Amino acid sequence: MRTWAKRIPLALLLMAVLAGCGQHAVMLNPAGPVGRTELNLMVLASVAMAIVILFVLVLATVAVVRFRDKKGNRAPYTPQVEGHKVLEVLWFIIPALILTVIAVPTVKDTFALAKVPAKNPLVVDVTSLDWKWLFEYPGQKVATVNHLVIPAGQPVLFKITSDAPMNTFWIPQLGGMEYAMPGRVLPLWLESYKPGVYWGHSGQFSGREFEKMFFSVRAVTPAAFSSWAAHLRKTAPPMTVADYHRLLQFTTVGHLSYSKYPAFTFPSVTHGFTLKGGMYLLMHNNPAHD
Amino acid sequence: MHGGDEQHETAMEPGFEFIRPRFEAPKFPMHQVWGYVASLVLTFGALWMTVNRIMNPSVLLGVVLAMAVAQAALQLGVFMHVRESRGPAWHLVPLGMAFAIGIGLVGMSVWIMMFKSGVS
Amino acid sequence: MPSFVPYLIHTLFPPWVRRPTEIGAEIMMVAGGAFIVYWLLKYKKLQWLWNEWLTTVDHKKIGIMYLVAAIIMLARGGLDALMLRTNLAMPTLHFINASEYNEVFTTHGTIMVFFMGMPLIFALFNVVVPLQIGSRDVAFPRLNAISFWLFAFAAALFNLSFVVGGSPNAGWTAYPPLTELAFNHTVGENYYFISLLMTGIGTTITGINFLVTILRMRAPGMTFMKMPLFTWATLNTSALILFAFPPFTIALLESLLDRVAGTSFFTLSHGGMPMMYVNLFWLFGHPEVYILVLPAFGVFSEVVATFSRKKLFGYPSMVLSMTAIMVLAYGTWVHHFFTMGAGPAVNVFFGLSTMLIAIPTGVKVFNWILTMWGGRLTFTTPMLYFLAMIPTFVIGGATGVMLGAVPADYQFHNSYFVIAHFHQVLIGGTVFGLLAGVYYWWPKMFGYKLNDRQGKWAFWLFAGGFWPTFIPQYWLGLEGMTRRMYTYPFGLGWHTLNVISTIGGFIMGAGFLVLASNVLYSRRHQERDETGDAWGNGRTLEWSIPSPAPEYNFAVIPVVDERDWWWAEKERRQSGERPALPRPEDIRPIAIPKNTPVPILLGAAFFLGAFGLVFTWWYIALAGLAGVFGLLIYSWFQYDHYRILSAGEVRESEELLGRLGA
Amino acid sequence: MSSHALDGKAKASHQELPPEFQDQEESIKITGFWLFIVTDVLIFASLFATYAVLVNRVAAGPTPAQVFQLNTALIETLILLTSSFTIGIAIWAMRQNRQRMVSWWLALTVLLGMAFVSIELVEFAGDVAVGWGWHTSAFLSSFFLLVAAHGTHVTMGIIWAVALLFQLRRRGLTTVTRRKLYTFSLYWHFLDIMWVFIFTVVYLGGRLI
Repeated sequence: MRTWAKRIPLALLLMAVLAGCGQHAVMLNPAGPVGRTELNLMVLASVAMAIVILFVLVLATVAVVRFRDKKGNRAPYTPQVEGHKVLEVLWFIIPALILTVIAVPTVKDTFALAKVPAKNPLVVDVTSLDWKWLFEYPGQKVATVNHLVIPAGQPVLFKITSDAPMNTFWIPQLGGMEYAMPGRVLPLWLESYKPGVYWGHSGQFSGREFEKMFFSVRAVTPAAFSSWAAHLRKTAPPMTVADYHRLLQFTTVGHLSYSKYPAFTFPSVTHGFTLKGGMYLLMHNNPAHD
Repeated sequence: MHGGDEQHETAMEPGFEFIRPRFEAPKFPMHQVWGYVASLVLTFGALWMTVNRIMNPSVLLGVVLAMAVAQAALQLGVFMHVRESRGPAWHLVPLGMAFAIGIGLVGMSVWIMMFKSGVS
Repeated sequence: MPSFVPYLIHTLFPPWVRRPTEIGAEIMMVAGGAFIVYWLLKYKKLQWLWNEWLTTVDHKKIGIMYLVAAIIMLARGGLDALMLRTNLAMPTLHFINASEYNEVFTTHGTIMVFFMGMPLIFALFNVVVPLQIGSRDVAFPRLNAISFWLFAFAAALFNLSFVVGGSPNAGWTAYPPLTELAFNHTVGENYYFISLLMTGIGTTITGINFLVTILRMRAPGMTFMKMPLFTWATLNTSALILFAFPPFTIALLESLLDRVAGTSFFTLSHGGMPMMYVNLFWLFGHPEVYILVLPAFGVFSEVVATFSRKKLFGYPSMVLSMTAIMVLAYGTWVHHFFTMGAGPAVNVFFGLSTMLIAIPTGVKVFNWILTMWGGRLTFTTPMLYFLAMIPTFVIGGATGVMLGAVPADYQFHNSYFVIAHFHQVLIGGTVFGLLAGVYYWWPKMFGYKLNDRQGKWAFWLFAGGFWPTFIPQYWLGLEGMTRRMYTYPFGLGWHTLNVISTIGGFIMGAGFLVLASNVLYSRRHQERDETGDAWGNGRTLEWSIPSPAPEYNFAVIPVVDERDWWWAEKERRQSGERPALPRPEDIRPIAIPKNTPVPILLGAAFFLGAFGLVFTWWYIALAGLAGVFGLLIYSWFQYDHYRILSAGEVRESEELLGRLGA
Repeated sequence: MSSHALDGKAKASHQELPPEFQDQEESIKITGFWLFIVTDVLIFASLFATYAVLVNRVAAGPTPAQVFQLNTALIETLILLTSSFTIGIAIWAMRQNRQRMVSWWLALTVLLGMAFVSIELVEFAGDVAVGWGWHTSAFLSSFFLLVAAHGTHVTMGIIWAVALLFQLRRRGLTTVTRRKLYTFSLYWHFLDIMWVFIFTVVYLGGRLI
């Protein structure tokens, strides 16, 4: 499966490029392993589905052409035919087989993508606000708004929450999205193969200026990343509580950078409701919620 | 009926014997008395087990829930004349589905939302 | 001027609704209302309107009222769609601004699902089902009227939001906490929750009504496996309504309480959990998709058999697959929020159940095609809609399977790929199906066919505009365009496809105009159908009675002994095996439900209370509630709901219709 | 009769059915009422789901153990169980055509229902008085909505039963009043079932989690 599954996206890509919009079809040009896995599954599913569609359309066309109510139509007319046992059972079995072809890799990939393939991935705490993205780097102690810098060639774990209505955190060229929800911290890992520049956006409508939820993503070499963080720590201003409250307001802003940030701005417990009474701790320290 | 002509009833269809109607009209409401006593026993039993915590709480929760289901079945069967109908007791089918979907709804909702971080 | 007047004006018409579009709409509404009142008074139609329509409990008339409402709402929702498409035609084109855009896409979705799709299926249920099962009316005729008026007043309330107080603007899914007071302080979301609660009550009652009708009121001899497939579709749809609307009601109620009563189910603060809303919403929302599409499946099954002049292929497997869809529909809702972190186990479970549902759907498509096989096809307008459905619905369904592949859905979620998918299913499946049904049963409702030539024009425009509108949107999804953006920047390469999509949208709009003009034209110029079997090839019971059906439907209720009873009966009558017409002595007195003003008054009282609740004017809300209770108790003490048509009257009427044997 | 072709046995047995089932139309209304109960089952299921998901989200408010008093809940349960029994007897009396007996047992049911609602209101008032209203936390919101939804149903039932008492006085045991009594009894037993689940999940469950 591996080898041919790799060739089909290439063929598709070629078609897309020929069509003239290939460079924009970000989903078909994944720049990281997550997006690649997802694309492979998409291609597999579309090929399987294309077979079904083609079969149905050919069958329907033949039926329509052959059995028109026209004078002199010699095709058989059998008004009393009620069905065909074997065919009817086949209708159930064949789609089930085709779906199995999609289902097996779906299960495998779903479980595979749920694990970060690294012991200590770089962690970025993502908070969606009205209408801006706040990125905090707990390891580097720096924070940015609306622009994200990540090291290329290694998995990055995003921990995503929201201090405003829901959004989804999405960098289409690196891989799929995950919701940013208040009161919950959801994980998502992505990786960029090589240094590069991408864009991200939100997929969940969040109010008037939702369209401004674009953010830029820059993947750089790990060395460049370290020096970027170090540079930020030296030159950028620190984020104060007042700064955070300004970010909470219903505004849009450009790119911002901070050399540190108050710890309470991201919830400390990363999982929610469990049966055993593991209660979710509210963001008690957060004045916005009192 | 109101003078119309449609006092008809579709016949029992094959495959639907399980919803054949049944009526009972005893001279003394013995059913009801026993049902009442049984529901009291179930209620106090569940209460006693909970107050004394006779076993592991999460198992016990399952046990008292099962007792509640038993009591619901008791009420349905004894008090609610659940098998009574003119013609096949059609309502049994959606009623059964409703309890199944209802339990699924509660259970699945808890299952869907009890997650911890999906990434280790 | 009393001091409360400026306050009232400011509350009802706050600054954010004082926009040219809305002021224009207000003027048009006032002018339109004045014209209708003038027309009614001039031609002394008020009495007629009240007696014949507003107080009726006749299922056929209620069906027609649903149809009229649905077509008006289709125009409104379609206009919304064109406004959205215009705004997206070019990057940074500010035809309407962000706030207006948000209101328009919200009302577009809500109206199309709840105030266009639902009434259109109820129109067909009402008109067709009692006739198909050989019944005099639905099980609860007065409740049926109550359902209609709850829907009608809810639709009025929802549309009122556009001119009074501001429309909802959080999408038709209305995810909290965006709908919470802290983030959405206009009354728009109140309108959304309250009008949907109202119409939801009506819908639930309709579901109960048709379920009981089909379970208990079939003609003698009509066993389950002899029921027409549209009736089967109605049975399954009603069951879906029965189980799907309660969670929705609770989701709406809890959201509403968060806004008006200070609870915190889904709020940002106090431990509220927005995801629970999403969960409850899609518990309803996914079955809702099947609620909309199953009736269309039923229509297609009738249409394809009629116009192929052949028995439906694989009736038992059609029934089985439809029932399977009904049951499976409850097990797939999480695929609407795979990306909410429920974990791989949950996602895999719901991903597989989603794929599973494609199997019975595929079975239906194959059976339809094989119904044509060995038939003699005539390409009437309903048949054309059926044929157009095959490619659209199959591609839409196939992309649905792709969305069920969990990791792929992480990319597709909320992108234009999803938009294209569900429009392809909902237009290519539901709307095509319901339009086919409207054309197909139009002679049964009104006694004449819609003009076929104009019908075909409308079809080619509508179905032809459909492809350029939605196929580019798949590619837009692959290019990363997400839904509900009021505009988009240059440089992402999205503009070419958006232009194509917009042009397609306008072609579809033109198709709707032809359809509307066809309705007006046919009323005048189409010839009456005297046979009752307008298409000549009718197979089921409804074609055995005159068009439009008399108020008692069947002079004599037939004993059904065949699946396609009327088809078989026609042959038997031709061969002389059966008498062609009922004998006078077979006709017995018939009980007809009386007209009643209670349903419309109940709807009005609900409307009053709901309006008070929208603005949290508790006294008005309580007044409405008191009205509702008063009417319920009043009607509960009423006993005499039926009038008797004597056998003589029925005979006379049948004689007039030329339907009485010697 | 258009039904001569049908199952003769089923036909004959209609004569032996209780009056509310002998009448085709009234029996259809009973089927309809069962389906209403089906929707109500799912209404309560949704409320239970909300409660189960939100029970631990107490924010700065009280925990379940702090709020619930098992004694009150037990008394409420006993009252409701007894009323379920009394309405059962009323239906039995109805089948025996004993109208006065029906009225008395129905009246007793109403009184028990009123006692239940009063106790519940006192309980609610006590919670609100100490500041535990439904705006305090998601947990309390879901608790109050679930229990109040049941209480509202009981209140509706009381109004319904009182109206039924009037109709019984005026019209006696007719096919229609029998059907109304029968559907009322279904409603009332159903409320009892829902309360059993509330007692188990909320009150007993509150001791266990």
